[in-house]
Amino acid sequence: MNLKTRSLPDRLHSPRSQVFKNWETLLFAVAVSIFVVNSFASPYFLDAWGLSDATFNFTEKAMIAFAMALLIITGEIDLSVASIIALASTAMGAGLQLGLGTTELVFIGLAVGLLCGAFNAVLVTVLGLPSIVVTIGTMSLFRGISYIVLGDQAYRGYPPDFAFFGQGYVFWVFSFELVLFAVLALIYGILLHKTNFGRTIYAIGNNPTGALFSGIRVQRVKFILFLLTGLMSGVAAICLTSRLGSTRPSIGAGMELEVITMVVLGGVNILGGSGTILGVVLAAFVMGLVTFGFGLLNVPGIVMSIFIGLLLIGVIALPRLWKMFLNRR
Amino acid sequence: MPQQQTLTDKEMTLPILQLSGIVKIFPGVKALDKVSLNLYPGQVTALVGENGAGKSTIVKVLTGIYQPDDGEILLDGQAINFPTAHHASAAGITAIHQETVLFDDLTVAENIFIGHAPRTKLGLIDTQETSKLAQQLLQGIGADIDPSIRLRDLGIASKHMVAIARALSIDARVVIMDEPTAALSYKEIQELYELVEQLKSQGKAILFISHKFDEIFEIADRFNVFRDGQFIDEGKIESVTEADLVQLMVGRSVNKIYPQRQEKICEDVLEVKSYCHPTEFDDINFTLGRGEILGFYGLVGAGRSELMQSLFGITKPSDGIVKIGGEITTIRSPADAVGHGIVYVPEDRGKQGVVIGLPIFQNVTLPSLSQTSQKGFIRLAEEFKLAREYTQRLDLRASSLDQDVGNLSGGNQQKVVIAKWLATQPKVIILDEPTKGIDIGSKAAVHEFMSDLAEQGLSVIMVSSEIPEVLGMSDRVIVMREGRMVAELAGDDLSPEALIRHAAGIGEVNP
Amino acid sequence: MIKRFLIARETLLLGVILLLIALVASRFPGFVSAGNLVNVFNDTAPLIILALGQMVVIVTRCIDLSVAGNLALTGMAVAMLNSVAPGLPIPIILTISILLGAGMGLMNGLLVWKLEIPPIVVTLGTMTIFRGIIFLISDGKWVNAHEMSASFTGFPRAETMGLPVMSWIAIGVSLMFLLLITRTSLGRAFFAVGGNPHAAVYTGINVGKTQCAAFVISGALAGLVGYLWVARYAVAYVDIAGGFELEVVAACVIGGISIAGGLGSVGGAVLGALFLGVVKNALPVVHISPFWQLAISGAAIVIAVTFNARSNRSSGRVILKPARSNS
Amino acid sequence: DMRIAVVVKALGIGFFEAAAKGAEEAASELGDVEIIYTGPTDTTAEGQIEVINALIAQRVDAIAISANDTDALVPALKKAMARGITVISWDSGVAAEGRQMHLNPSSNPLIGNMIVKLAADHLPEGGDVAVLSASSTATNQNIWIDEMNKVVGNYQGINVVATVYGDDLADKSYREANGLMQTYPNLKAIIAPTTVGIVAAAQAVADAGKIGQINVTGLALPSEMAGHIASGASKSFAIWNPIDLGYSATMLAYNLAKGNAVAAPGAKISMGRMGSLTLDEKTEGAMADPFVYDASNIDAFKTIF
Ligand SMILES: Nc1ncnc2c1ncn2[C@@H]1O[C@H](COP(=O)(O)OP(=O)(O)OP(=O)(O)O)[C@@H](O)[C@H]1O
Ligand SMILES: Nc1ncnc2c1ncn2[C@@H]1O[C@H](COP(=O)(O)OP(=O)(O)OP(=O)(O)O)[C@@H](O)[C@H]1O
Ligand SMILES: [Mg+2]
Ligand SMILES: [Mg+2]
Repeated sequence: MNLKTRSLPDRLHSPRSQVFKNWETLLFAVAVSIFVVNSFASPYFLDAWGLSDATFNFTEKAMIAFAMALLIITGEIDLSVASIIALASTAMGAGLQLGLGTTELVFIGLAVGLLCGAFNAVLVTVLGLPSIVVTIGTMSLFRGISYIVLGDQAYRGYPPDFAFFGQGYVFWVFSFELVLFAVLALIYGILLHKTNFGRTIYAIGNNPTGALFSGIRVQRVKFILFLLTGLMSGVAAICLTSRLGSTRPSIGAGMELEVITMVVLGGVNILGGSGTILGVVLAAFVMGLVTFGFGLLNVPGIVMSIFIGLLLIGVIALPRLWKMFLNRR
Repeated sequence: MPQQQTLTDKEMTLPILQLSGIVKIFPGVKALDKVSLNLYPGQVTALVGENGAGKSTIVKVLTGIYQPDDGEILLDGQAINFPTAHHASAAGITAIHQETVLFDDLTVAENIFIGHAPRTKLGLIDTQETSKLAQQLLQGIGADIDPSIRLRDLGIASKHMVAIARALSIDARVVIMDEPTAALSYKEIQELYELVEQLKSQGKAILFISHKFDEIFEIADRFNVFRDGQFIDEGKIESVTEADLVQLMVGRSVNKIYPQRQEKICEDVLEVKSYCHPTEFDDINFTLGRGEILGFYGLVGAGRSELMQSLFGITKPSDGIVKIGGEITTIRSPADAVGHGIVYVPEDRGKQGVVIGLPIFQNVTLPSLSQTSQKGFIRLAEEFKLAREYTQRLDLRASSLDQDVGNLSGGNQQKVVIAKWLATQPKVIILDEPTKGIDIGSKAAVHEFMSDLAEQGLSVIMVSSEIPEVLGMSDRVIVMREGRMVAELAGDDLSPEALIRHAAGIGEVNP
Repeated sequence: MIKRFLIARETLLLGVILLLIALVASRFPGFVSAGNLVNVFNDTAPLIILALGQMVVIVTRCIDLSVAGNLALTGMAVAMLNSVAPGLPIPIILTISILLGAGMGLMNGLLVWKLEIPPIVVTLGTMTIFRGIIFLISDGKWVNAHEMSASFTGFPRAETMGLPVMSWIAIGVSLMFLLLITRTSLGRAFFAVGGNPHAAVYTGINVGKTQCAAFVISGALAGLVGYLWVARYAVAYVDIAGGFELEVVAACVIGGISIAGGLGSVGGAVLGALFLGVVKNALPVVHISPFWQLAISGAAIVIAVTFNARSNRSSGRVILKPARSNS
Repeated sequence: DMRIAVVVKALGIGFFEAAAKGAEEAASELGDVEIIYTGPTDTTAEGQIEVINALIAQRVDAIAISANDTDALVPALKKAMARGITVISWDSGVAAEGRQMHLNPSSNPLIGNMIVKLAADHLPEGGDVAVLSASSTATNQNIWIDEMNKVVGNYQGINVVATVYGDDLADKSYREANGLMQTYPNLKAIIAPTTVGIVAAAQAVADAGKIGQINVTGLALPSEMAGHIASGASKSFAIWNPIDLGYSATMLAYNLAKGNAVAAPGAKISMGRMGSLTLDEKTEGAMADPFVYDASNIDAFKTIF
């Protein structure tokens, strides 16, 4: 056998030298500048408790965004997450009427989240339907069921210890939700970036057929991710219900778009194949800081949403415009 | 070979189209580096070159799909440029592209006339006229296809005929054919030759791109050679031999002798019995020995790829038994197949073979992640080690292991796919058209490697449509036709005539 | 064969709609009175118009989530214009609203075409931006009925030949689309771009430009509906037609327009919209609590997409011929 | 300066814009008060919670809120109170544990009676009437409709046939109104105690050509209904003065935050030019009677609010 021995270098550029080209670096800069601007714009901004309260703006959305990021990286999407919150919350409320305690309620919330995720998963992976359409449908369906169950009623009177999930503090200003957010960020970061499962997610997102032909169980991975997204919606439902102390069918309405905005702003390619958890975390902070900063200045929420909309398009458009500008010269 | 001689030829007419100094740069690749090309009326110019030499790129420059970064295009001596594909066809340049560029959900007639359909007086598309003209065009090239049918419902060969009809629907003076025969069977290739003669007699200039030398010497009048994006030589085909052309293409001479092996086939590794699928294949029976190379021959569309993909767990068979190492096994998914030591190097490299977007090392370790990781957690050092080991064995040409596979040439991508599978230490490797679209140089390397693998005790199934390859490499050959096994040939029975006769289902074949 | 499927699918949808109407009529005969059917159709007209616009966008493998925002912004703009200049004739108002809508569509289109930002991201962004701009220009205030001129509010409801103008507009737009889709090269280009963008380039079709054109069309129709909507309900405020974009997409999906691009028909879009319209209008009549509406349209989408995928599924290649006796 | 936040259900609703005017009026009367007029973009509890969090962080002195949800805001408002902020609700209330007191624009029984009386006054013979409410979650709507149902027996021949929800969306309300006309051919009046609903219902009646046949009434702003009074689709409607309401809420918040009064059952708290408010055992109080508008007086008010 006459094989030449020509060894290839592992990398040409060390990962560290690439840092300045990263989306995350850009986001980090944006987050820092918003932080600085806010501290000058409002005397109330730099306050531990105020900042802690402000984290509630994004913690629940970010929990879902982590799972959603993985799903979007594989090239799928779940628009039904906010409706899963509604259904899970309604189910917990119904459990409450039966006199169940906090542990059982939490279990119900998680179980309903998982079930809804499984429903989406079956339609997408077993029947092979496009996820965007399926979840537009289940988005109406899940919330619709809440409306059928609850109508114009509300469930209230959750047990006092249930309030801990959305209102409790673990340590000083660190709320339970914030701590949970941090833990989940770590878990999802490791899952996506440090495990075989994470690697297969990227492979599927870049080329689903190629991944299948490489012996990856593509449908199984997607199934698990839909389950995870459902589960995280269940977790968010527990936190939100606990924070509101009551359930109405309109709970969390419109949240799916904010979650997706967060994921996309975090640099996850909506067409699949790339993205990081760090990006999503930074995007969560950017959105939280913008909301809170504008709130302190009493700017109407709709003006904030213009800003978020511009940010969403701008962070993608500006680098491209800049490149076009450079090429023209 | 003297270069100037051909250019001063007295019989030479003026070229219709002259390209000179054309440069095309892609990020990181200089695909065309000051190349020139002349096309003459009534003559077929064959453009040859290795994979990635820039042949398809010049076609795309000529048809307005790419804009050259530098250089000049002269049409009848007038400088011209083609900002879009429309401009090129308006200037009388038409092409049958290497890739299928048709629309599955449109009808045949719509496909042929998309972009230049006949109009009514109101400026609306005249649907009746469209299908009438389409019918005429298809009849003109001897294709019996209903123009109102959806393209999706046609077979690959018919689709190709539609692509040809589409090219001819433009009243062109320059016809370009980029590897037109790659997907056609023997009979259709003959028809294509006739068509080329016809176009020649109408005084059209034809650019013909092919990797098959017999073809080139059969129909070309002139040749033009590219190497690594550079123009090497041009001239009359009579003035060169096959060996000369190869020398020009590769820059060295290539040994065309297939590697020799001693046969030392022992126990059966794989056994397939009455294996069926409702629409794709039926009643397949064969065995594969350790260290054996089993060839599968057939015309394009005979169902070989489908059979192999089914063995690999992509599609479910309706019936049949698969025994691996004597044990009955059910393979439900590619993951199962890999687990049982069966791996598949697919025909469609870009779509099924590599995962473009992931770096080389991640592509190589994708099916062996469990080997390189610890309890599901990735260990990069192990990954690089494994990837380095196998890419080195295959002499992969790349800048680093961290490079995106998308930036590699086709041949090198093929090596990544093979490396990926070898790293799983399989028992059986199925190679589907392993050298399709691969240039002579790389081809020989793949052949050599294949026989090395067999020497080392790996069993190889090789699906190929190239007779010399099948004959040169295989210990035994199974011929398929229309989804069924029609012959199993070995030893003295193996001859080109026998292969063609069984594959085409005819009694006698005129060589 | 596929063509036959498409026809079959539309006939089926039509059948379902007729069945639904018959079911309602069996308990409330008033529902099938000519007057009420006209009402239902008229009520669905905006959805039909928007679904047609969305159809061409989806056919080119894009999605336009900003239609409702566009509609609301155009509506507010022309309502404010009308309140300061009540004398402006209706044709001018119509032209302005179409141009304004088309302008917003163009903005989406250019971002998709020139900067190659995924359509879902672009329109997610512009959706909130458009709503925000309404708030900025109106300062959050309403434009009320008495601030609009009689001709402004009267136009969509004026009756001609038994139907209100709004219905006629929906019919007119449908017919124009039929022509656009089947008989113009732009129509062909939409399907080519969605069916195989790669191949489209080879046939001289500019993929980005075609997608941009689809966004402009969808935007122009959203603008048109913006005026009709505001005039019909005689009120304009920030939130009008909130969430309507999903209903529009739902109508397309139910009508069998493939989200993967390249497949869809005018009949499908119209019937999809009509299906939702009939459901919406029937619920209050049959005394089903309005709380059921959301779940019903969700279930309809899921069922429709399951069904469409079934009939679309390619069953693999057919290689085997019926076995011959001597082979 | 004392900073009082006036939080509304959503920005951009005429009724609340008018209330904000009243709040500013109170502020200039008091002199040492700064008004922060704010609210979410759409009528959700989540949106209001974000606003409340921002207000807590700014350490405002008082929050006067018209709530989107009785219960969901309680935890956030409790937190505000725990941080020393005076919290009152007005217009649409918060559950008792989430605020110090609640200001009803008018007493609920009065409003319940008023809306059915408006319909009955024009129906001497009696007849079918239907209710078009706002979103199903709007607390005040539900209370008024309950109160109305209690007294409807006092009006001879008036028969409430249905209650439907327009969700405060113009198109949905319009469609629901149409549905009512379809289902109840003998319908004589539509009662919409919501400003979005009444406008849509009046338009639907006008479009159906049933002006004169069906009277649309309920609660509305003169500026929004002027056109429909003129066309006759609505003969009369009622509303309390939102300017007064904003004014009163500000005054109450000011007095509680200043320590001039304590919110306890039976307490009497001054509301400036609006007199004083006596809290009942649920620490609620009513500002004034609703005022009726019809063709005779609408022109005088349509430019004010
Ligand atoms: N769109 C592109 N972007 C980047 N590189 C490209 C692109 N198209 C072609 N190339 C590169 O340009 C070179 C020439 O490619 P081209 O397709 O012209 O080769 P070819 O001679 O047609 O080869 P083959 O025989 O395999 O068809 C190759 O190195 C290829 O990788
Ligand atoms: N009817 C068809 N429609 C679309 N693509 C086709 C069709 N038939 C074949 N192809 C494609 O054309 C290429 C060559 O076809 P095919 O796989 O049939 O050839 P082959 O591999 O030579 O034959 P075999 O089926 O014997 O393996 C493949 O990429 C295949 O996917
Ligand atoms: Mg090529
Ligand atoms: Mg094949």
